[in-house]
Amino acid sequence: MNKVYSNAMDALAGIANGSTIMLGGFGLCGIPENSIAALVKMGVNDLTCISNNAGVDDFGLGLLLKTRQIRKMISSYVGENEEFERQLLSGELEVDLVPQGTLATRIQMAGMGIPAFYTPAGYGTEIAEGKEVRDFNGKPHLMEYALHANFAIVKAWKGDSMGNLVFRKTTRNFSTSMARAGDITIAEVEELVQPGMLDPDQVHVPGIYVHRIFQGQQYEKRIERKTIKLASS
Amino acid sequence: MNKVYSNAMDALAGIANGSTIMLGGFGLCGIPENSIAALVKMGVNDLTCISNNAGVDDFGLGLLLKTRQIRKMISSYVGENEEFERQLLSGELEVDLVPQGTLATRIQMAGMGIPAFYTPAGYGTEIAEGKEVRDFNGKPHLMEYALHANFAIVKAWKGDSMGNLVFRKTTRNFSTSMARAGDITIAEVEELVQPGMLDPDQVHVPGIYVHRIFQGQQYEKRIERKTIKLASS
Amino acid sequence: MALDKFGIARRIARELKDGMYVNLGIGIPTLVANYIPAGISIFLQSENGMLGMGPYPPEEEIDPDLINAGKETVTILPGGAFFDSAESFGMIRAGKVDLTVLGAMEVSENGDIANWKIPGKMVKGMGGAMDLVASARNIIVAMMHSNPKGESKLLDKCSLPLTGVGCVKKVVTELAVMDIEDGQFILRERAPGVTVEDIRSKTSGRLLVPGEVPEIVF
Amino acid sequence: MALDKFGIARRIARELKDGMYVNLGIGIPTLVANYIPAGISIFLQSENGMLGMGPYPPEEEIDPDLINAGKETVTILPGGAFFDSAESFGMIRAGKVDLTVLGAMEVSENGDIANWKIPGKMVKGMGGAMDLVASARNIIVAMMHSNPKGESKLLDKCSLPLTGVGCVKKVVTELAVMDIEDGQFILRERAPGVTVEDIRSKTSGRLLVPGEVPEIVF
Repeated sequence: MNKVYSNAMDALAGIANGSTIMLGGFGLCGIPENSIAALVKMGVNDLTCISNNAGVDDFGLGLLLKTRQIRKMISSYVGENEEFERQLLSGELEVDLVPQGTLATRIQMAGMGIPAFYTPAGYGTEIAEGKEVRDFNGKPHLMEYALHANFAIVKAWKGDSMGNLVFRKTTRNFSTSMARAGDITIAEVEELVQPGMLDPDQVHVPGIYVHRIFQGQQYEKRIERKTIKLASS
Repeated sequence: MNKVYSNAMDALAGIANGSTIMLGGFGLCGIPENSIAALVKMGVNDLTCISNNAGVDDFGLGLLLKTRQIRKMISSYVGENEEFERQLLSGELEVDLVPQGTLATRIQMAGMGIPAFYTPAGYGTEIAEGKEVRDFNGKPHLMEYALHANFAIVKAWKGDSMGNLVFRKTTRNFSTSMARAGDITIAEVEELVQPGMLDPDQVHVPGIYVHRIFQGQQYEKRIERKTIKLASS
Repeated sequence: MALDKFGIARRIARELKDGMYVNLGIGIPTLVANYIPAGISIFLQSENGMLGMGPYPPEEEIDPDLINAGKETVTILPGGAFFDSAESFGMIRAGKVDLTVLGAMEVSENGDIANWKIPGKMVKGMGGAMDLVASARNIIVAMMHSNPKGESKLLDKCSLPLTGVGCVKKVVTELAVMDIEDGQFILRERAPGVTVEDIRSKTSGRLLVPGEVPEIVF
Repeated sequence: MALDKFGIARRIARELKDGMYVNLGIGIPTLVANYIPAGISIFLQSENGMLGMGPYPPEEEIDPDLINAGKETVTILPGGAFFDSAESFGMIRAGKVDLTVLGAMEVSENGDIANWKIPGKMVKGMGGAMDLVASARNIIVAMMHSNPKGESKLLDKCSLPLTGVGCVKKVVTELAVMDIEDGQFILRERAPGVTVEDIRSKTSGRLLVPGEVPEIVF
């Protein structure tokens, strides 16, 4: 049983035109840089991408927008990106906006086998249209469904050859839930280690959820909004 | 703002006759030993205890059964314990048996503000009686409700004065979910440390969920079934 | 004299109490962190997965793996913790966050809020706003009293698509501090030198003025 | 000659494939771990919160913080991971566990299973059994063909309260290996020296015998 792949192209085998793919990251933080580059190289298109954001013009999912490989985005906040806006207005790109907590939880539920649940988010708004409304403890809730994907692609800090993953700081974001929700989950890691080198008490994603893993290269980790404390402040 | 208490009696203040209490642990593994001893000392009764198991005759929740402080148990597996059986048969004790995964998830959902969800566990069994049945992807599911408690009492390995908790090995069990589900959550820890001494990437329960914390004493950590590898095997 | 954005933030900071867990939205709400009263500790929650958010880092400590929900590089304080988005919104939904401060385009007299979409304009999305307003135990809106066209943003009914219904408890603008109770704005405090009439003339929704309304004094 | 409990476990171990994640119930199923075929790796899941469960520890390595779902002291193998019960049943419910082996009091020809309650007797509870049988992708039951009274445990319909419906895919007893398909037991293998007639006479539910039925050879 081998989960280890030598590079992104090999690890992403099977992703095809029309695939639904979850991609971890919040803004540009914790995005699977190597896999996105490989998707561009593979040229697969008509993709449905589930990701909280859509990158910027020349980085992150923006790269796949530029090449028009994405047909539909399922996100909570998009459009830091002119190409995105152009494709949306021209009708080339479809966007399904989901409240961020509902998006995170729908993905989480997919990974725990819960097909549907109730949340108060979005009640009384246009998000509620067509959804079942039900009161619990006197408060109206919407029924929301688990969100699955053919492939989940995440980027972790460290991983071992069993597929166990460890994340660093705010890079966990959607990635840990997505890793559990993919029919096939592909992880790229900054450092691939041997079994036994990760503390079993401190694994963020147990290997059972991860089907393929590879060590990524040359992480740029671009910063979207560099904010610093001035010496005087 | 101070969450740190000097001992179990102080930390458990407010628990009263009739309170509903969640207690972490699986069998005797990871149970809040100091708090259970304090509950015996406090003499509060008519308690509803939510805990996966009910201890053994002279340890764990068995101690509270012996003193007849428990009116109702909500558990998945009980009765390693003669006193328990006697009280159950005599009608002194009420027991609500819940499938273990449903129990864990109902508690988890309480801690994440989801009032109800669907699970396939128990469909077609007597557990399904009176419950809403609904098909998802052609498979029948039961609607289950979040399970809350007035107090959640858990035992962690390490904790800091902000209430952040870290667990060791299989002691996490129900405790991490219960810690999130209590109206008031009380944590006893083997070692209480200063803020900054726990790695923020490796906190199992963030302090926001924990209202009171104290360093426990003299952990016995009794073993329920000691099994060893023989030198020959 | 009307408050500036710093004044609004400073006034809101008075609502903070020792030990509170607080989520601050982008814009004016973020500034609240600069005015935390002396002697109290506040834990800032950032919905991308952090408790105990600290100030911006010095240049040499910038870490691209450590950002806030506004995608800004930040730091974490001792005793903070990282977690994932599902957990983050779990704690929000479960009411563990004591106070949420956020901006708005419109607020109505029954506490409805609109802050994510303007029909006809490019819609970027609601991000975490709908989850926050649906579940936060206490929501304070920080905003200007009027929009750039001079129209009141405190209305009987929101005209823009809603973010949430009946959830806003308090509004602080450059002119006034108002609670929302029983389907009306209740004027609690005036900005220095601003009259009740000024406020009334710029408030479209029902405004209750309960006797004397003190000026905000810093 | 009928198999003993070790033989049943050994036969079931042949169903294991490289890389499988497997949950073994208490009793005979636990013994399966002793017969994992050479050259393949199996990850044992224990529903109290562990992947990569290892063998019992030597006396000096016993750790009360490290037990399995049977409350026995165990070890963890390199590459294993600990997690909480909610996560554990999440992975079970999501079908991430490839194979579940458990004991039963009764199994019916349509795959129903009863293994948690005998009316009139003290009920200890279902533990994780209902969750496991409702969600496991593949369930093998390891049990004796008859109960202590000599009555068949392979029935047209279970008489005891059910644990789950239509979920068992395969049953291995001391006499036979049977698949469950289309509402019947299908005889796949016989224990050494046991005849088809022996098996038929001890099986109450519908039993299909598809031509030649090979003996189990170890």
